[in-house]
Amino acid sequence: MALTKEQIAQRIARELKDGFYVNLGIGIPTLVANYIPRGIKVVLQSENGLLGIGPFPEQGQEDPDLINAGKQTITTVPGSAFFDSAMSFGMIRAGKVDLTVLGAMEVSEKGDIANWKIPGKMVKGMGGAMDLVASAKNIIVAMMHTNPKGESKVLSHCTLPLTGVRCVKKVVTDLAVLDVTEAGFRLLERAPGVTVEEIKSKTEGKLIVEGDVAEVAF
Amino acid sequence: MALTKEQIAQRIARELKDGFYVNLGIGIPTLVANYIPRGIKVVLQSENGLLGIGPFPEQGQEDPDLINAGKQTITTVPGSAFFDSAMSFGMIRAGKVDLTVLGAMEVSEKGDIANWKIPGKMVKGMGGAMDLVASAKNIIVAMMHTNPKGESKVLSHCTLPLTGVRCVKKVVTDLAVLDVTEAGFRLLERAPGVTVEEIKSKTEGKLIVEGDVAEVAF
Amino acid sequence: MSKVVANADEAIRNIRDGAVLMLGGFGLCGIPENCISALVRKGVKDLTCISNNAGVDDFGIGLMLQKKQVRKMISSYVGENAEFERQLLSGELEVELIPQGTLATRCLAAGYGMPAIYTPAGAGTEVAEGKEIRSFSGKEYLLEYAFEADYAIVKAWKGDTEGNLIYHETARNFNPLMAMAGRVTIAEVEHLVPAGELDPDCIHTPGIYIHQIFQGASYEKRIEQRTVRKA
Amino acid sequence: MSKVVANADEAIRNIRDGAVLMLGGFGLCGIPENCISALVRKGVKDLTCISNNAGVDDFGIGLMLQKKQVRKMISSYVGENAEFERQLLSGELEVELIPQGTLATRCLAAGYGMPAIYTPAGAGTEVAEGKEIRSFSGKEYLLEYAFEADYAIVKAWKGDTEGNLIYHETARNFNPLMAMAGRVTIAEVEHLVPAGELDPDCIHTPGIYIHQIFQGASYEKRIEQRTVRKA
Repeated sequence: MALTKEQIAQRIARELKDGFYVNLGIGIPTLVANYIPRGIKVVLQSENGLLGIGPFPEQGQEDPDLINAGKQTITTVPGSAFFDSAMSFGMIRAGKVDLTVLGAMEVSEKGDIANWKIPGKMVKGMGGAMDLVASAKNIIVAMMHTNPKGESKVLSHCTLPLTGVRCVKKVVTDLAVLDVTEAGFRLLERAPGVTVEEIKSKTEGKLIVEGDVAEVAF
Repeated sequence: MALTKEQIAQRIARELKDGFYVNLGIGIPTLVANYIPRGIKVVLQSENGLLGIGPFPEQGQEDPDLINAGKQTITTVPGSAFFDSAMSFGMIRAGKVDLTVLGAMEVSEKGDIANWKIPGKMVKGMGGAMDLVASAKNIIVAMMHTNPKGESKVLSHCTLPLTGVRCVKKVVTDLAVLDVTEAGFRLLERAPGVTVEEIKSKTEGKLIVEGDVAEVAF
Repeated sequence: MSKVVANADEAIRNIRDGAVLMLGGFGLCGIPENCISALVRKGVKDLTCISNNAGVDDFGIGLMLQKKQVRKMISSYVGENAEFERQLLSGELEVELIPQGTLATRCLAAGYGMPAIYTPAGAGTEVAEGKEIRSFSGKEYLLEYAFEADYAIVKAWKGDTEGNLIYHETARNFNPLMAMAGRVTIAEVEHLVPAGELDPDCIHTPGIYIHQIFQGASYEKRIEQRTVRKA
Repeated sequence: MSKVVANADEAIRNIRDGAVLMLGGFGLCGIPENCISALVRKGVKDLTCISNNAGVDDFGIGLMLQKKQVRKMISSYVGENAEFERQLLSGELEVELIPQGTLATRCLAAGYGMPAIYTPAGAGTEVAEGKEIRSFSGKEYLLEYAFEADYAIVKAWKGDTEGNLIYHETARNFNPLMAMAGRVTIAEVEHLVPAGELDPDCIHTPGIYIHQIFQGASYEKRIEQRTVRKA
């Protein structure tokens, strides 16, 4: 059984450590906030100028001045702070954000990432993604292992225009948990019931399999 | 009669225009604040992080958290704002401060200024002077025309280590008001009773005298 | 010399065709609504707009796009705007896409008198093409130049008659940066108060950066993605 | 994982001989008094101190100079300190003088992840010697590098348990810049409050930059140049 989007988020949430400052991208990454392990404290950064994102507001409590980077209405937690966009990307560039979770269209075995542009399609822009991938010290990509056509998104080289080079540290897909190493993608865990063979067949980039590969346990 | 320090300040104050943001250095420049012409409004900047310097506090009202760049206790005026040192020099570099008034040891006919270091003496540092002279769009120097030995401080070339190059626009001394032009120092006004000949004899740099030179009137 | 003007129309009266404008806001959050309406009324054309986003079809900069007042957008993200897409594909509109942090820092550079800054954003990507690249400690950075804008138009929560500004929550975003970066900066505020009423320790934009200020007639503050908790 | 520590001694316990420290403050205004006292008690030596000034003989960094704990000062102005002058002339102490705006901006660069910045300060003077010079629009600028400091030690007025800081009046000065620039940043505050008590719109230094925080036992806040109005 491939992991659901919720399960991908849940698996990524296990990478969080107490005291981490974390930036979660739009899509699956946003769901990670729902699975922060008990007993640890994590502060969520929104690159439009907030540390301390809280849950979505209750109906009727939406505040137009308070949104996340996906333009969704949000709330804050006690101890939050607002700042401008230069300081926001300043703290990202300076490596103060411990972990960034992003979606991607393609990831290469060198850790390159492509997630902003498809030639021939209307290009909406990179937003803050290029700043995040160029600066974050620890980047985890959350995505499907293949595209809707069934083609691998886990590649030897990205075919789409790059967002950043040699920056992705880990990839969590619906099929597998992969470390990006000097030698290629190292298979850490597989989705329950998904075989190593299936992962191999759907991974175009170099896949390193050592010993038994455990299933992701929930 | 040579101008007193108070009169130098009073003369410089006439250069102020309504709405100006002004940075006043330590010494004679500080006195300029006492002569702001009626009917115009000027906001004083302190490079340690304040716009809107007020008068010195009344006895017993000194606030250790509220000082000017000379470390003197001060007050604020209504509408003041505090900020950090990067923004303070940022607004100076960006040309947002309309006028800077500084003391100097030497000024050259090219507009170079030396006011921070005397070889052989303990060097205390340039503080913010190099930033101010490199950035301010309009710099007026307030100083004595000669040093205590009677030597001219209004020179063809500075002999002391420079603080900045080609930056001074006007010099007001105890003897004269001088514009710094492409061709040299142009004598604009002379202190009451001081002859053009005396100013010439005490000006080592090129002095341009055109027509009658009026006395500074008070 | 007062910085206070009566309304948006008076504030933008000197803006001419072909001007380079910066407009604060992120999405529809913290955008200078009143000035945008006034620019639409004035009909000034051929504008270059530096703004993180381009509004939606019927709000924000989208209103200026509808009237074909914009020649070029400089933004980090321009999604969710059908008229924008139409003009872009037809060649009526030019777009320059810039990483969001680079956009912010090029404003900061202008406001702080730094001619250019180094950022790693875009190194190794097509954003780096034609740009000066330099390594510091083994990492590649791009040289990015300070913006030059004729006008910055920003929106704050509170302002005083000296031009001091305080923003509210994430409506701050690019506003304080653009406020510093315009040759002339126009601020519209929800609440304009006399000098002395704002806490000088809490000013986000000191008045020295602001040339004209007015209290906006009204604020719609439209929400782009209304999202609520599951009951 | 709490950032709150009991006192100055605990906050500075990991600082070793030879460390590079940044210390906030302008003159004696906004200096981390409690941490300086603790550093004197600890007797840590061979320090490089990046601080706008060097205190006076019997207060501020002057106390560390008395104990010969400082090997090098990086400052913009070091006047009014006889022991400082003695050590400098005897060669015991090294001094690097930097324009004040350059000092501030090199801190900002570190906090904002910019490896270097361009500033016109010092162009054409001996400060430019050995530095890379570059012209932008016909004006000369020096390339100045971001500081690298092991610890930044700052003093704020109020802080919360998340490390968020608010400074008071001109005691702000270099503190927020250095707070961003240390590999580890220690903040001492006059008032430490629970998270949620500070207005999130009024935070000067977000807690992400702060690693340890404590409420100082007492503050002398000495005045260097007491100046009053003529009666």
